[in-house]
Amino acid sequence: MTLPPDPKSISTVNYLNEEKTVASWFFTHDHKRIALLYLASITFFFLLGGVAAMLMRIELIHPRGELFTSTTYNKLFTLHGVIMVWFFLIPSIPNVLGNFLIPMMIGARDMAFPRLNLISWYVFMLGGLFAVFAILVGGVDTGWTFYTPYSSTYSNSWVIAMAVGIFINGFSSIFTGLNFIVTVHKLRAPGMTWFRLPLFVWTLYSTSLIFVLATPVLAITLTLVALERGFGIGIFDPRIGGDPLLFQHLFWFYSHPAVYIMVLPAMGVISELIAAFARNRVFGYNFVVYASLGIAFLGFLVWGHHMFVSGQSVYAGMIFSLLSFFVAIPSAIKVFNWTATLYKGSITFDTPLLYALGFIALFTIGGMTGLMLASLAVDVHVTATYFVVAHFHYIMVGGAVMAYLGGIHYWFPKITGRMYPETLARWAAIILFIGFNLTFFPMFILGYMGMPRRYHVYPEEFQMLNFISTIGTPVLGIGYLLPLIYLGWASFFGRLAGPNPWNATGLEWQTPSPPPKENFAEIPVVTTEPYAYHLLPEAAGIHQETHDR
Amino acid sequence: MKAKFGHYLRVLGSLYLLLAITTGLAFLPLDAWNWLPSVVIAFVMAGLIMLFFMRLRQSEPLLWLTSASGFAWLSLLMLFVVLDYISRPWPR
Amino acid sequence: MTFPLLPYEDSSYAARVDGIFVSLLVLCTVITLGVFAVIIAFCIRYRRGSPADRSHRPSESTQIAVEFAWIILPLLIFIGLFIWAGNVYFEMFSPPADGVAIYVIGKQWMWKIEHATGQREINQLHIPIDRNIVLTMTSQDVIHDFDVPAFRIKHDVLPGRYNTMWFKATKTGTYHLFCGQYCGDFHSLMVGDVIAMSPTDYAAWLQGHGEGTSDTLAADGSRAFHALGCSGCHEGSQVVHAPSLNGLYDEPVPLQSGQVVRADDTFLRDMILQPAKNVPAGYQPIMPSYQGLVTEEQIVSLIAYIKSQKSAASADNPTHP
Amino acid sequence: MTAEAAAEPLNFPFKEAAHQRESALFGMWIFLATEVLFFGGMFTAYTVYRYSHWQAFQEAARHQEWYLGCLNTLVLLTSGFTMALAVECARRGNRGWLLGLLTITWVLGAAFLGIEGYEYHSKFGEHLVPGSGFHFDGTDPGGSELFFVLYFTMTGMHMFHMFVGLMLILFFGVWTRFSPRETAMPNRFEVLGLYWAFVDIVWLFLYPLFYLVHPR
Repeated sequence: MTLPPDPKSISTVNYLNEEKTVASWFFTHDHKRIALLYLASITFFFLLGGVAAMLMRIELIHPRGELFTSTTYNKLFTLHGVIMVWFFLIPSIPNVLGNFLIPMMIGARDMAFPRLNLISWYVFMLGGLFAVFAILVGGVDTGWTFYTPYSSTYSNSWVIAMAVGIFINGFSSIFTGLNFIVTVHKLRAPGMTWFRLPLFVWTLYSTSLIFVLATPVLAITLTLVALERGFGIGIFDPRIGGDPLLFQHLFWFYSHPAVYIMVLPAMGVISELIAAFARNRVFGYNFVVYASLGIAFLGFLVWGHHMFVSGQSVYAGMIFSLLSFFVAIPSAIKVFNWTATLYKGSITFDTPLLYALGFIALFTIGGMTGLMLASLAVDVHVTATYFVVAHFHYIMVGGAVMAYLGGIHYWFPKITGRMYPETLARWAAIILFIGFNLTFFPMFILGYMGMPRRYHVYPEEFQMLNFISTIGTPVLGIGYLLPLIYLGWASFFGRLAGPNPWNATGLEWQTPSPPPKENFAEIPVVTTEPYAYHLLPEAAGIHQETHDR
Repeated sequence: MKAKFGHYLRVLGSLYLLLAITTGLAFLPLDAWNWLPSVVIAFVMAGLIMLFFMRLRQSEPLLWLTSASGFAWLSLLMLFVVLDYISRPWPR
Repeated sequence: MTFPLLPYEDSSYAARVDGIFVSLLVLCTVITLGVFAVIIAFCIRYRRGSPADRSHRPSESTQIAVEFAWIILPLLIFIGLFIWAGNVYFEMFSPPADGVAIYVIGKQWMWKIEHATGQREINQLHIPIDRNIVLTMTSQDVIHDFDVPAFRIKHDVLPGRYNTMWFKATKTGTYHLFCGQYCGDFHSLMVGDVIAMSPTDYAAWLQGHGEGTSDTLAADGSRAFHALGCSGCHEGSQVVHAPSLNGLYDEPVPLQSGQVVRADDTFLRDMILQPAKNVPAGYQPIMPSYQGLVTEEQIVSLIAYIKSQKSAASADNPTHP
Repeated sequence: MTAEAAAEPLNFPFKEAAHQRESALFGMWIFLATEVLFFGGMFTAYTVYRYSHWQAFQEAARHQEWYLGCLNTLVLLTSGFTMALAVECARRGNRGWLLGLLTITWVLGAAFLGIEGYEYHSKFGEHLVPGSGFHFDGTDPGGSELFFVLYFTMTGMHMFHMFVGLMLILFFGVWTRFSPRETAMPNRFEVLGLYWAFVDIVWLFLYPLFYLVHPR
C-alpha cells in the first residue's frame, strides 16, 4: 500500500510513448493500446448512431412526419438500434475499460491471449465494415430485432449484409469473453483471491459468461435468417409450417442476456466509483458479487417476457413473468448496497461520482418501470409502445452510458496520465442528466397513452409530449459532445495526474500513469481486501477530526 | 505407449459397439419415441469421447465444469422453448 | 394540440389494468423517492469535512441481516404483483364461448375485418358495447399486432395460425386501432378505428351494411366448400373414407397419435393447410393440402361454414350438447 | 503431467509451461461450450419442428440412407481415435508417429466429406433440396421440407466445421513437417484434438436425428 513519494511524477517511458509508429498501434498486443483502438472505433459508431437518433427526433416533432419518407425513417431507427446495440453499448465498457483495466486490476502483465485480443478488435472492425457497407448501399429496414418473416422474406433492404456484420461482430464478443474468463481464472496475482477481486472484475466476469454462452445462439439465428433470405430455404417460414415465434425465442435467448451484457459492467463501474468517492468499503461486498452472478444466470431465463403478446403459450408467459420479477431482486440488492456504501463515508463530489449518482437515479427509474413491464396484464398494454422505448433507454443510456462516461472520467488520469478540467466536467454531467430526462421521461407518458414505437406518423394528441422530447435532444447532445471535446483536449494539455490522483485503492492505481508497457515492474502481492479505504492513512485523519470535535 | 494405445483402442471398441446398438434399436417400432434411446446412447458416446479422447478424465475440475456448461445452457434454452410449445394449445 | 396524461379507459379490462398500473406506480414512486431521499441525506451528512460521526460502521452480522431484509421483502411484494397481474392476463387469453365472433386478417398495410353476419370492413371495426367480442386473427404476410390502447388490449397477428383475443367495450365512441408490431414500410399508416356503438345503433349498422353484401360468411363458406371440392369427400362419399363435418366444431377429436384435440378454428385451419399434422384416429392421411389453393378469406369462410353446421346439427338433434 | 510434455515455447504473458498449457486448454473448452450453443440453436429448432410435424419427419426420413450415415459415423469415430493418438504422440514429442496419424485422420475426414457430398448429390437428383426445386409427395410436404432444411443446414454447418478442421490439420501438419525444430509443439495439437473430438460429438447427435428416425 505504499505510494510513490512524488505524486506528480509521470513515468517517462509508458505504453503510449514506448513505440511511436502507426504499425506499432495496429499490430500491438498490449491490452491498453487495444483498449484505445476500441475507444476510437466505438466513439465513431456512437456518433453515427447518435446522428440517426437526432434525425428521428426531428422527424417526430410533427405528427404527419413530412421530413422523411416512411422507408427512410424505418432505416434510421434500424441503423440507430443496430449500431448502438452491437457496435457501441455491447463493446463499450467491456472492450474499452475492461480491456484496459482487467489485467491491471488483477495484477497481470496482459490478457491471457494477447494476440486473440488484437484479433477480436480486427473482427469487430470487419463486422463494423459490413454494417457500414449495408448502411451506405441502402440501409436495412427491419428494426434491430430482425423479426421474421419480415426480415427473411418481405423486406426490401440489405438484411444479409447487416446480418453478416452482426454475425462477425459476435465473434469479437466471444473472443473477448473467452479472453476475460481465462485471464481472470489464470492470471491473478499472488494473494488476489476470488473474494479480493474488485467488483468491476466480477461484473465483467459475469458479463463474459453471457458473451460466451449467449452470442453463439444469435450467430446461428442470424445465419438461418440469411440462409432463408438468400436461398429461399424457409426455416421460420409459416408457408411450409415453420414458426416465426421460434425465431423470436432464439433471438431473445441472446438479446435479453445482451441487455445484461450492457448493464452489468456499468454496475461494476458504479461500485468502483461509489467506493472511491465515498471512501468506504462496499457495503455487503459478497452480496454484490453473488448478485452479479445471479443476474448473469437469471438473465438467461427471462427472454420470454419480450413475447407476452406474441402468441407464445400463456403458461410460458406466466413462468417468464415470475422469473422476470426474480431477476429484479439482484438489481435491487445492488442499488441498496450502493446507497448503504455512502453511509458513514467521506464523500467528495468529483465528476465520476456525479455520473455514478446519476446512474443510480436513472437506473432505479428504469428498473422500477421494468417491474411494470414484468407485470403481465400491464405489459400487454404498454409493450411495443414508447413506454418500452423509455424503459430501455433509462437502463441503456441512463444506466450504461452514464456509467461508461463516469468510468472514462475516473480512469482518464490512468489512461492518459493527465487530468480533465473538473468544473467543466461537472457541468457536462449535470447537462447530460437534465437533457436525458427531458428527452426520455415524456416517452413513459406517451407509451402509457398508447403511442406505438416505430411510428413516424402519429395521432395529433401525442404531439406535445413528442415535442418536449425532441427539445431535450440537443441538450443531451451537448452533454455528450462536451466530454468528447474537453477530454480530447486534456489528453494532450491537461495537468499531470500522478499515479493515484484519487488516492484510491486497487492495483491499477499502484502503477505509474500512464502505466508502462507490461503494467507492473514487479508483479504485486495482494494482502488486503478490496476497497480497504479504512486502512488508508487519511482514514485515521478523519477519525481524528471526529474525535477532536 | 503400448498401454496407452490399448486403452484408446478399448474406447474405440466401445464406441463401435454403441454405434451398432443404436443403429439396431432404430429398427424397433417405437414410432414417435424412437429418438429417445438413440439420443441417450449418443450422450453416452459423447461422454466416452470427452472423458478419454479429450482427456477430460485427467483434467482439472475447472474443465469438467466448462465442458458441462455448454450443455447446461443448451438444456435451459431447450427446456423453456419446449415448454412454450407443449403448453400452447391450452387454454382453448 | 391537446395534452392529456392518461388514455381513455373504455373496456372491461381498462379499469383493472389501470388498477394494477396505478398501484405499481405508487409503490415504485415511494421506493424510488425513498432511495433518492436516503442518498441525498447521506450525501449531505457524510460529505467530506462534515463533522458527522463515522465510527461504529455496521458490523458484518448487521450487514447480513440488512441484506436478507431487502432480499426477502421485495421478493414477497413481487410474488404478490405477479399473481395479481397474471390473473388478469390469464383472463385476457381465455375467450368466452358466447362472444360475438369477428375475424381479422392483417396484411401489409391494412386490417380486413369480417363479421360472421357477412359484413366486411377495412381499417374499421364496428362493435356493440357491453357484449363480449372475440377476435380470431391471422395475417396474410408478416407479423402484425392488433392494438387498441383504449381497451388495454394487444395481440400479435401471425401468419399461418390463428390468435384469439377478446374484450368488452363499455362506452360508445371511436378509438384508435394501431398495428403494434413493426411490419414494414407503411407500418405507421396501418391504423384504423374501432367504433363502439350502442346495441340499437349496432343493429342498425348491421342492417345498413348487410344489404349491400349479399351473404353471411357461412354462406360464402358453403359455396367455397363445394367449389374447392371439399364436399366431394366430406358429404357422404362412398368411395373415400372421410369424416362428416356436421357438428364437428368445438368437439374433441381423438388423433392417431393418441392425443385428443378440440376442433377449434386453429385445428380446422391446420386440417385444411397441413392435413397430415393431426390425423384423426380411424382415418388415413389421404387428404391433400390446400396450401396455396385457398385465400385467408376463404379459410375464414370455410370455418364459419363448418361452425354453422354445428348449430344446424344441434338444432336437428336437441339432446346433443 | 508436465514431465512427459514436449517443449513448448512460452508466449507472453506466461512464465511456466504448465500454466500456459492449462490456460490454452481452458480457453479451448470455453470455445467448445460456445460451439455447443451455436449448434444448439439448430438442435432446438429440430426439437420444435419434430414435435409439431412428427409424421412429416417420419415420411421424410424414409428418404435417408441409414447405412451411409452409419458408415460416416464409423469413419468419424475412427478418425477421432487416430486424432487422440496423434495428440498423445505430440505430447511425447514423437514427430514421426504424429505426422503419420495426422495423415490418417486427414484421409478419414476427407472420406467423410466425400460420402456426405455423395449424399448431397443424390438429394439433388431426388428434388429433396429445399427451395424452389423441392418436390415431395407426402401428406405434409411443408413439414418434410422442414426436415430437409434442418438436414442441410445442420449437416452443412457440421461439414463446414470438418472442413476447417481439415485445413488446420493440414496447416499444422505441414508446419511441423518443415519446421527445423526436432519436436512438435504439443499445445496446438492438444487444442486441435479437442476441436476434432467436438466435431465428432456433434455428428453423434446428427446421426440418430437424421438417419435413424425411420430406417428401412
